[in-house]
Amino acid sequence: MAKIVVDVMLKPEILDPQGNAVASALPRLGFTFATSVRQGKRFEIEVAGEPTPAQLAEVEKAAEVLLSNPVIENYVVRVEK
Amino acid sequence: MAKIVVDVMLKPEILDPQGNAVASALPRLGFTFATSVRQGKRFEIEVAGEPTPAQLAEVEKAAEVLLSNPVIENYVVRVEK
Amino acid sequence: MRVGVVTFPGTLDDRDAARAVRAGGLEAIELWHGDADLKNVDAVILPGGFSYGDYLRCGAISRFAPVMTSIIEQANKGMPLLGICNGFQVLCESHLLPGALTRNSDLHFLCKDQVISIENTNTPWTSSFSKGQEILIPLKNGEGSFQCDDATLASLEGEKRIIARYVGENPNGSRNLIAGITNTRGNVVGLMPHPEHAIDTLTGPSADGLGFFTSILNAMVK
Amino acid sequence: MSLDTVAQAVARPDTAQPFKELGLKPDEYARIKEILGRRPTSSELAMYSVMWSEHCSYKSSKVHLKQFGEKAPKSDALLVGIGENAGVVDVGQGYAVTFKIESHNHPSFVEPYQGAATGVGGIVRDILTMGARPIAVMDPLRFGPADAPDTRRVLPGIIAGVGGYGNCLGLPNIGGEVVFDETYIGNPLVNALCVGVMRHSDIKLAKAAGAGNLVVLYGAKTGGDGIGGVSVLASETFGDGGSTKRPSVQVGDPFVEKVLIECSLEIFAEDLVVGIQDLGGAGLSCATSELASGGSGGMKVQLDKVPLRDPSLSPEEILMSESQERMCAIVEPSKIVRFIEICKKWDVTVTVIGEVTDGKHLEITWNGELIVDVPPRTVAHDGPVYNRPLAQPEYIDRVNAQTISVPMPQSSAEIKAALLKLVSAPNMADKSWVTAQYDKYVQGNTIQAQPDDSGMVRIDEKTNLGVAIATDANANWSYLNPYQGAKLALAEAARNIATAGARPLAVTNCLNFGSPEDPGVMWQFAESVRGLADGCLEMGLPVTGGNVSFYNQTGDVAILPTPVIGVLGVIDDVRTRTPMSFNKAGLELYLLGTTHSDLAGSEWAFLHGQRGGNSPTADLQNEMNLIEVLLAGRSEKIFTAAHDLSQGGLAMSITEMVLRHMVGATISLKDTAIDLLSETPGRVIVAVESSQAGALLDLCAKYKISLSKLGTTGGDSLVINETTISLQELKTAHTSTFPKLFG
Ligand SMILES: Nc1ncnc2c1ncn2[C@@H]1O[C@H](COP(=O)(O)OP(=O)(O)O)[C@@H](O)[C@H]1O
Ligand SMILES: [Mg+2]
Repeated sequence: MAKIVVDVMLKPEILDPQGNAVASALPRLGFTFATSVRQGKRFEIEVAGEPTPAQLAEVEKAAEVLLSNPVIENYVVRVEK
Repeated sequence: MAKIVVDVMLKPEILDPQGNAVASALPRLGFTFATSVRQGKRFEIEVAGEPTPAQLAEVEKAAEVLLSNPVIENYVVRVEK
Repeated sequence: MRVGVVTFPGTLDDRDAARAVRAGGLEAIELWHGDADLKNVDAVILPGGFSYGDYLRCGAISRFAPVMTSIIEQANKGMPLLGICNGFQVLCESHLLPGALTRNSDLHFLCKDQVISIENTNTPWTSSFSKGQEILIPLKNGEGSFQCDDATLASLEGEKRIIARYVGENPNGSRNLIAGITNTRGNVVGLMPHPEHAIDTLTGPSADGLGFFTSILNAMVK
Repeated sequence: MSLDTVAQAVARPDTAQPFKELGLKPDEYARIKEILGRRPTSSELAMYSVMWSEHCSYKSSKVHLKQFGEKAPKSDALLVGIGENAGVVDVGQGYAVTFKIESHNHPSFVEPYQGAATGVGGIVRDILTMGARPIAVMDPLRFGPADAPDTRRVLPGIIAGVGGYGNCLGLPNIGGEVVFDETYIGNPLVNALCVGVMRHSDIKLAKAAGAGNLVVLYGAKTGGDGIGGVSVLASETFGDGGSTKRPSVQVGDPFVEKVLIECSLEIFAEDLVVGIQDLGGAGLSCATSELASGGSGGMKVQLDKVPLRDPSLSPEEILMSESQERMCAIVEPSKIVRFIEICKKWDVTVTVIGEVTDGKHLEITWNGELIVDVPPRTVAHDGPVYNRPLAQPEYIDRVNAQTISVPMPQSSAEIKAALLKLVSAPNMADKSWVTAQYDKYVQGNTIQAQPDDSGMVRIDEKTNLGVAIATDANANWSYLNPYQGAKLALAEAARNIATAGARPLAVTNCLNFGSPEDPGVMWQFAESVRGLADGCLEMGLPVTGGNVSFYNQTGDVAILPTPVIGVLGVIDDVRTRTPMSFNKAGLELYLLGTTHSDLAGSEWAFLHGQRGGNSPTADLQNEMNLIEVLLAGRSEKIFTAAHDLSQGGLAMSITEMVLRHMVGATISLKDTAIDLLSETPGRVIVAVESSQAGALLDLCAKYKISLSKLGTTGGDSLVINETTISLQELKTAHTSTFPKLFG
């Protein structure tokens, strides 16, 4: 059994109200480390056995058509060790 | 400038309606690779310069008190290369 | 008798909660999130809405507002505190109440008239009801599904801290049909549906919600 | 990297400019040069191109829309008419109400959630800009066939977007429409209406008066949203790769808008602004040029002061950015400190970007260099006006000549089957799946919302004064006869207000059509406007504003002409409204109005793939008489319930009535099929106590409205002559369609 992770983030040029809300909440709590915060989604997908290249290609496709909205989001697929 | 990533996922025992919805949508679209799907959040935090251990400790604290809700969620902090 | 109604940025049902407080025969006092002064109120309501846009998690950011520090302090001393909808979420995020409110199981915002049964009439917010009484009030939220671990659920059940349950089909996936709970002391109540929107039949599905506000009046007169 | 300044425009008059790429015609470009006496700078070109676009200048529609002014009926209620952000009407007791519809069709096709969300956001700002507190929204929507794959992509996102934004603002959604038709595939219509209330004395206008007053930008920071076309200019100015990628869609932040509303209302309450304008289409180009034209014309703006979300934006892009949740106010210097204090309280970004001058030009600088120097009226109001060719399309005669042949149910089994088919059809089915995603309770003043004939909100808790609004469009009728279609939609919206007992007062509209470059479409448009203007004149209702959306077509196929008409009415005491249905047995049911064989454009014909014949002819005098009956019936407490007949005819209306409180009815009809399925306008079902039957008779006689007894209420079925259908079966048929399609 393996875990494939798909990270979906808003494209950099797209307004991210959630990330902004976090960015402005942090300093109010005394956390000053962030110069910017973006918030996205993380999908953890479990597959049976070691993921094959064909399977990864399928995941890529699913990430494009279902897990992300290509109009406003980018995605990255990777296998988690 | 460096990027710190905080991944926040629902604890395994907590119901994840979003992940479930994805898991049941996938086969309808012909994707059969997943045995389970969980959906969580990903925060990308930009900090100025290389993150110091002290800074990372601060991020850990922010992840615990703000970015996640320990009642239902777990988090992982890491520096993205 | 003064009941404070808190406004956070993004709070929506504050005017409605104040109206309901007045309908219950009490004085409503506006409290501002950025002001730690509770203006000598005898009880506080955290109303519904989308405080801070409900970004991150509902109630997560509001919990840190200056007014919350004072409210938490007073609540720990026994002041009656009611969180409705977003207010319930704030109470859970503040750890005044256990558990958490998560996305509705069908992932949609849901606005409907909901029957709930009142299970615990020993709180200052529910004393006007009779045990097991079924009332009809609006439910409206996107994240109203009450979740907690099994141990917490067992103690909520065992200590009779579930103050209201949904009747009929589970509208949002809440564990054990939980619509509202209270803390161990019984002064802090969180409720997902909206009694303040059921104070007359002109604007609400019933006047059943009034009971929460007459309860607090009784509690204070005592 | 070179900045195109006015000095450069003078020094290098022959620089080639990409006016075509920006959508300007050669003669339009020539006119700009003539106005300025030189070539425009790239920033000026950006402003003219966007302000002279169809969307902002109404260049194809202006010559027709004039009729709303020319034919305007005398009305004492109109406080602010067409030309401002939204019209304002007097509803009595010192209250003024403002309302308007706008479209966000194309963006909602590209990105359903954000397109619909920002559509709601935009119209709410228009209402706020008038000085009013927004109190409710509505959303007339059109989609492709319910089972089309693209509808499954688009519809859930649009519904979630309308709800997501409106719910977060705390605005109850009190009505709307969901209609499906083939022609809306690829062209879904997202029209959004907002209504707001204020005291007469609080009305605000978009004008920059008083030299020395400050130009203040507040709200969200400016990003590169929605500047598609102008990137041409940016890349010319900066060279390829110089500017980052610009987003193709705007993303809304309802939380920022909610805060902006509360902040603005606090600013208005302290009377801190001279003039105000929201930033919508064409962003700062529109706001600065409109504000300046509203005053004497003089204004200086330092564009480099605009707070940016994306620091790589060029001045041209900043001028055109359609970033959401921004407002521009004109503030006297003595009031700016307090203005900024209130913004700080609400954590709203605020920046003084310029000042009003006693000159005649709008001058914009970038780091001290003059990049725009124009007479603002030429940008905002003197855009091109087209008298586009129009011609009755060939289809009209052809479809009008068709006779409709649809099954006419006779036997009990046929009648039952027909009824179940009708009430479960996507256009007719229960819309709770949609409306349950909208908050209808917030603000605590909602008296009526879906599924009532109109939305109704209380505006004064002490006196119980209220307003009611309905929106309607019957595109099938407009297709057969756009002139009649517009009148009929007006009549229907007015009737929907009156059934509850509110008096119709004013009209707004959103005219959704195909390409104005198609003479047939232009004819449909012209006929619709003529019909609406004539109808409003006859009914004595002023048009207070509206919106035109052209180019809703895929290839050569235009959408059905869809003029969405909104009517606002007033009711002196919302407690005495007439409800839409009955919850007790033993009442008598009557039909007001006469039924003819009107199946052309009906839902029954649509369900059988037929769209031919002649639309009904609107009889507005009769409609007005009917309205008087409805108003008197309410005030004289004759009615227990009243419900209007429209799409789906009597079959649909009686079904909606019996399902509302699950109290059945027994009715007898003579010409059963026609009586059930015909969609003759001007009809209403009323329920009365038997003791009131005489009064009803007298009332109808007085206003010459024909009346026929349908039957009585009670039981747990709907009985039509010999046909009995249990309410449970009817309900299941009516309510399961949407969950099945989209659940
Ligand atoms: N179909 C119409 N009927 C009447 N008035 C219209 C119509 N379309 C636009 N208008 C009016 O023209 C003016 C400009 O419209 P619009 O550009 O939509 O306003 P805004 O700049 O506030 O978005 C407004 O006063 C609007 O009410
Ligand atoms: Mg406007």
